[in-house]
Amino acid sequence: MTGTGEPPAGADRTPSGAGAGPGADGAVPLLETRGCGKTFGGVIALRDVSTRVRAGEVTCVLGDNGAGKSTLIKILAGVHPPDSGEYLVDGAPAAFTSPRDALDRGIATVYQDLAMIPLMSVWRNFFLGSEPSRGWGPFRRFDVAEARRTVRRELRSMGIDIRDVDQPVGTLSGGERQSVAIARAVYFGARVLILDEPTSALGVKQAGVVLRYIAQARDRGLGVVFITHNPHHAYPVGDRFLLLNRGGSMGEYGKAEVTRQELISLMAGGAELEQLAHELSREEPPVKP
Amino acid sequence: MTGTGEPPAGADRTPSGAGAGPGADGAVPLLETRGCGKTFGGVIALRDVSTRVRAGEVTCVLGDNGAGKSTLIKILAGVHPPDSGEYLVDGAPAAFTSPRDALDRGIATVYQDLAMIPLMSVWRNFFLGSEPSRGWGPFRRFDVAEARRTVRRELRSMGIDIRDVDQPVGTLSGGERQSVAIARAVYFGARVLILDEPTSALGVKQAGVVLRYIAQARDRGLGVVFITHNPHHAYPVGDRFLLLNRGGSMGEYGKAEVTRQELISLMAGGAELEQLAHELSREEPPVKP
Amino acid sequence: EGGQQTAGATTGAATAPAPAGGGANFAVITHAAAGDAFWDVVKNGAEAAGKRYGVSVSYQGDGDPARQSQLIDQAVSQRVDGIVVSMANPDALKESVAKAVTAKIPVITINSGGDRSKEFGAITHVGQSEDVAGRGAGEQLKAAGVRKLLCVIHEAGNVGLDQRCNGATEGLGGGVERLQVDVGNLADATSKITARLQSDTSIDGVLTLNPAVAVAARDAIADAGSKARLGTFDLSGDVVSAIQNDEILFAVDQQQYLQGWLPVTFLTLYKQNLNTVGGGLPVNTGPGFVTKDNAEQVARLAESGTR
Amino acid sequence: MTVKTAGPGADERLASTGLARRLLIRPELGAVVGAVVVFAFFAGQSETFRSVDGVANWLDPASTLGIMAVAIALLMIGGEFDLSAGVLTGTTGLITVILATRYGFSIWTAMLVALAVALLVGFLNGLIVVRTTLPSFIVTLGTFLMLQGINLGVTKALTGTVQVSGLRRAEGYEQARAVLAGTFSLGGADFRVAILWWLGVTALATWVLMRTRPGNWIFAVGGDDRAARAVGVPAERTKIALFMTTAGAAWLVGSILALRFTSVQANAGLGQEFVYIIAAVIGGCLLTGGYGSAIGAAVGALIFGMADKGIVFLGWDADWFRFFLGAMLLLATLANRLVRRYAEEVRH
Amino acid sequence: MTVKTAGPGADERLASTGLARRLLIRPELGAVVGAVVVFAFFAGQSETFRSVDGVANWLDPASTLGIMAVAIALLMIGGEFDLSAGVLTGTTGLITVILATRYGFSIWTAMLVALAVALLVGFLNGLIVVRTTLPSFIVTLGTFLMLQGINLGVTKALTGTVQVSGLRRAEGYEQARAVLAGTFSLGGADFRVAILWWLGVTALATWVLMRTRPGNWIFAVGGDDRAARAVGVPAERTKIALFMTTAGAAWLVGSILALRFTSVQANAGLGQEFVYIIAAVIGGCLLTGGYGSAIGAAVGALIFGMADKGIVFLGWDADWFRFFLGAMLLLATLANRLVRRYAEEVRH
Ligand SMILES: Nc1ncnc2c1ncn2[C@@H]1O[C@H](COP(=O)(O)OP(=O)(O)OP(=O)(O)O)[C@@H](O)[C@H]1O
Ligand SMILES: Nc1ncnc2c1ncn2[C@@H]1O[C@H](COP(=O)(O)OP(=O)(O)OP(=O)(O)O)[C@@H](O)[C@H]1O
Ligand SMILES: [Mg+2]
Ligand SMILES: [Mg+2]
Repeated sequence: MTGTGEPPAGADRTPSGAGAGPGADGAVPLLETRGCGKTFGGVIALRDVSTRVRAGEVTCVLGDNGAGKSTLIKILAGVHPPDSGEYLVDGAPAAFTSPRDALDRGIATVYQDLAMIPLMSVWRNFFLGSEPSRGWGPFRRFDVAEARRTVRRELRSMGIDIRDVDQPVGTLSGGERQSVAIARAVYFGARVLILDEPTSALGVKQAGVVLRYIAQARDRGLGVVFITHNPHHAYPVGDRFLLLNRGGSMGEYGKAEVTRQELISLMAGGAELEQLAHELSREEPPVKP
Repeated sequence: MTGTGEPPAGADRTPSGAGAGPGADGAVPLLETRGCGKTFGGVIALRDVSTRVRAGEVTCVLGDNGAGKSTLIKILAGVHPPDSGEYLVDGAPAAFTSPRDALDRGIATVYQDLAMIPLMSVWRNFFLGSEPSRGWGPFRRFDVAEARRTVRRELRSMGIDIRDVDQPVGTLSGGERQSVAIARAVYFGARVLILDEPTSALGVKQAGVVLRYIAQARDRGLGVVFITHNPHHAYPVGDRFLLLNRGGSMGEYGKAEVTRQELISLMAGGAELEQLAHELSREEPPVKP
Repeated sequence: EGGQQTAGATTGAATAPAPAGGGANFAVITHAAAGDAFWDVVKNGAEAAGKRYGVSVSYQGDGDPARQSQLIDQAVSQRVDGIVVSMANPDALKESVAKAVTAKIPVITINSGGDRSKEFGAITHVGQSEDVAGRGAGEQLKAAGVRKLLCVIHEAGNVGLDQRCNGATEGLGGGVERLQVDVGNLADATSKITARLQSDTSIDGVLTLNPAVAVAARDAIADAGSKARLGTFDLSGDVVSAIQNDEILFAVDQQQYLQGWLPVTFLTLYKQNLNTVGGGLPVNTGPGFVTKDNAEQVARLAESGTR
Repeated sequence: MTVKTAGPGADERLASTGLARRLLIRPELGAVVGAVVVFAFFAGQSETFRSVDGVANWLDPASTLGIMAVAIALLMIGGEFDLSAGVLTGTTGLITVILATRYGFSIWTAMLVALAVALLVGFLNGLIVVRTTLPSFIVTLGTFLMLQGINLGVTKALTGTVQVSGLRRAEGYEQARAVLAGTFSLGGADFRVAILWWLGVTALATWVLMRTRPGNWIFAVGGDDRAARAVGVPAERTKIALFMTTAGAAWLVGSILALRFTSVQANAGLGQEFVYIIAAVIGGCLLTGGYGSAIGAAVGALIFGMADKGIVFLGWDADWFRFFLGAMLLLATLANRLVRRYAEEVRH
Repeated sequence: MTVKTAGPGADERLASTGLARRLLIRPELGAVVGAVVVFAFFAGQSETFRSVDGVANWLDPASTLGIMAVAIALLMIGGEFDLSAGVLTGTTGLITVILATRYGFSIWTAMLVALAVALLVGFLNGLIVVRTTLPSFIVTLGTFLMLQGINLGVTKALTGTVQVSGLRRAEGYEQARAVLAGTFSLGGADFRVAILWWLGVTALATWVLMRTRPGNWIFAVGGDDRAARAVGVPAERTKIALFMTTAGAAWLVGSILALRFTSVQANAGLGQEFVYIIAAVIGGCLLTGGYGSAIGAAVGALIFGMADKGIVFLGWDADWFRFFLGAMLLLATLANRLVRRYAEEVRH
């Protein structure tokens, strides 16, 4: 399948046509990839993937480990330029040379592995790259008091009660660190919110908060890209499901086209898990129901 | 509650007494903490936690983000010495000065944040610290061929098909990296297996494999400590559930004492999640059942 | 780029109309790195002589005896027509010099190592050793009434500088203290000398071994309000004007320009005519002293890098 | 026992720590302790060392070193090195003196030209580092060697010697000297104005680092370059600006020294590049980047200056000078470390 | 389109890459390209440079530098620096010469004592680094300064000069010289045996690094010290052993030089410490640790040796020597980098 230069290839390829998904109203999609691919040396991480991110819609990217989800995300966020295929923002080819360009177009991202600067404090990390300023001319300065207040407020509203916003991020627990990254993206995400496994290290409560954030962002008209391995997280908020496998696309489904059970089994062996539960506990069936 | 020197404090504190849990047969527990605590500068990460890890049992440590789970794990694994309280291995006080000591006692650990050396290849990372050797005297050498073979086999049996075991770990996807760490611990874990959120970055299939590994290890008579935020992962394999909150213990439950639903709600608002699912999708109810 | 140009310039000198030298190739290899104020004058002398006689002179230097000996080896493999070498560490150079002599390349030693020169097979030696110069400086200071002297070493462990201080000790007859400073950081050198003068007020003389340090020492003496007399090795424009202003007593002048000029002259003569000057006896270039009496004449020459 | 949920009110997860302990965690305060130890050691043994005159004396070299150490500290926090900074002080001095004495420029114009050249060198250093992604250690080593050659080659070509002097006669000399290389009286001793420049540079650098956006970026690019870029930090611009700042500091120091000694040698500044790094590291900067402080670097320069001069004040054998200096530095950093270890616990 | 599941057989996720490309990814092969470029440059312009005599000539300094560069490379891969290594070559040489000439030791005993002292210094360096967790840059800087003072102070105290000589007369001299500082003929030119030692050390280091357990540990402690400890790597022992290895190499080089020149100056080896690091970095070692190769460091020493001597062979003006050296190093590392960039893509 040749990607470059072709008209939206995804349209006749995905089970749900381009205009058929929920929330699709014929408007220009916020983001669109056409046959995008990415190679690292001899490793083909992504091959010929086409998809669209629309305003007011949550696109879930699902797939096995190493399927290329993070690579796709990084193309969308301007970290990697695609090696082949086209990437369009608001219908026009985007030539992002750095994530700054993407941020300037209102695209905020939570990366899976490019997270935080461990030696910097929580509040410095939160505002990194978008520091609130006060004063004028050469006396413009980082508004530290405001920054601290904001961080504390945003984290608390995620259910994370940080002791000390001056603590270096490197000493936070895994989930606390991830929460800071999410709070930051949500705070700065203007038009598109890209979340790469945001809930992986989160507690049940915090994960719930993140899902609610995603729904709120969608309702405010943002386009959301959401990656997760947890079908219980993907199904409630997702509008469209892009499935990747070994670097290639396995199709895109609208919510109307799949049930939760189908989704789970599409995510490589969810049914297996049910059976597994049986298998695991067969020695000692739970005493109470 | 003073921890140090007291007889097993957990016994009269946890809803299930020390000897009441499943698999408890009066034998000396493999690992035991008595009122352990850990402080980092001004931060109290863990306070007065007592628990036991028995052979053939899976102890799940549950709790919110920042509750102190990883800190407890690191005490068990010999990374941190406890600041207060006692830590016993096979009933005798353990004075681990380094994780090496713990490894030598057959305790293998998957850490949440002390994972891999990014610039080193997969096979070098896998065998780091326990390299298979060949030859004698000054000609003893790292058996590279054997190492590569083993790594490829172990990873494939986890459902991870690595392209090239010479690839630096830093270029693997998040889940692939985690899989290498788990495969390593399972391969080297002789008596106790400690897993700190092993399934967080894993795909559905791989997570299932890990759960099966845990069950197998338990059946082989190993003691397993398992941390997760996913009640669907914790319930099927866990025998005992230690709940932490804000650095302190909230009690320990045997499987017989809780139902899945209770467990979910114990894990801070699982019920909420169900309600959340409703809330999130209220605008467009799934078309199919 | 730049490399080609400079290389061109050097070859230009070599291929200039050669009335006498006939395009011979001489290597001057000293124990000081390029840029050292003293040795730069030697270099100027050698190059001027080269131009004069129409021979090509390449100057190299390195303070590390091992690397200096490698430079000699290189000159030998390039089959130069003569080698000029300063032997601060004769033992270390013995083998390399022997190699040159075996290859029938005439060798002239300069500056230091005069006592071993003949033994190694050099055709002659030009200049005199550092301790002779040091002794002269010590005697001058003694004549000026100095009882306790501070000898400022600007490169720790350098043999030549150590010999100068040793000579000064002999000349003065005792009472010499040493101080280590870094020639790359004059502000630091100034305050170190000040510190020493402040904490030991019995010091009434300072001997520096480098003109830039001499200027620093002059400032330091003023800063510390000390009455110490100052002598130095080697010249610079600043040193000469300080001598004229009575701030510096004298500068030891080995006339090192000759240590560059003469050996090239001798080698040219040897090559054309098999002349050896003085039958192999050392040719002395100094010691001379620049004092207030002759400072004026020397000033202009020092500015242009020949004194 | 009942399951206890966390109460609202005060945070039970914080142990109470004294103010002193919390202050000591800051990187610069560790260095301050080192400085106090060194001062106490020498002041206890040498009266001149603790006299106003003595203080003026050892503050003098600390000031020029301190200006450079602060600039280098910013650069190191930003994750890069500059080995060419020492030689660049010589280059700028040579340019100023040669232009002012041989080509009739006024001091101020000559200094302006020197500044332009310095900034260009800094810009090129930065540009090469960010474009080629070669380690700055290697790139600035190249610049270091090349500048060294240029200093010597050009000076010799233009003047025939390896040392240019006579700045005293140049137009505007007295003015420029008063501003950059003069002295001021305090308590009966003459202090160098360079000390004020040092304080000024340190204060400015601290303000930039702690209270401005570029300061935040400096920590970020040094801490994790890729992560910083990913959140939109202009890493390339930040790094180039840091190299140019260092070059600007080198120009300042070069001018101060040239005005003070009115002559410059072609090998001036050689070997100082590591002294700057040493001062920054003593002051608590990490060699790997992302951590440190400007005040710390200034204090590091002070420690180095005191140890360096103190040994001379005590009149210890010059042959053993380096030995004492080494021992002193080791003890000062060790004191610093012990203090911080007492005050904090790092995750390990 | 139907959903396609991955077939068994060959891995469709791998693009085919040529053998050349795959070889070029190795750190040392990038450096080899740099070496070829530098060689071609000089050999094309100077006949002597490419003659057997010339080769023997520039291999000579490369060999001693190479031995040290390889040891330093191991240390740098292990995440540490040693600034005292250069001065330590002088210390060992001084001990050997002083003991053999002033105290009547045979050469071999004198060398053994020197080795013991060197290993002790290395051990102390390592011990202080791992115990205090101070950066090794600062610790070995302290040792560097202290050794410098000791070299000078002790030599002057024992012999009254800063230069000891006369090793030629010591017992066992001829033997020892033949083994360590002799020559062998090849193609009509005399090559130094140090070249063989260099090859031997490089081969040994490569074997240790690539094929033994300690090699794995070296990469690990340099890549991530905490993670390495967490999986049970004996990080402290590994680091101490690395410092001792460097000290051992310094002893070897110090002995080679002492036997060859039969005299040692008190400031011998000073300033070389950075040349070692430079050679290792040119050869592809990361300053931050965890990456590099022994062969690369050896080739880095070769590049440095060729550039250093090649400029002299071309007869370029000594005043500009540093300029050409700097330009040459920059070009060599750039060639290296371009080659590797062509061959690989790093995650960025
Ligand atoms: N070195 C340290 N310095 C300061 N605080 C620390 C350090 N290590 C951990 N903490 C704090 O201790 C608390 C417990 O951390 P821990 O990593 O044990 O949490 P956790 O239960 O594993 O959380 P998560 O589920 O998010 O992984 C956190 O609030 C963290 O900020
Ligand atoms: N810089 C790189 N160099 C080489 N291979 C790479 C690089 N980055 C990614 N890869 C490879 O590309 C493949 C896709 O990686 P990616 O991170 O996109 O997977 P993913 O779908 O996000 O997986 P996970 O669910 O485990 O996070 C992986 O097999 C990985 O090994
Ligand atoms: Mg991923
Ligand atoms: Mg954790």
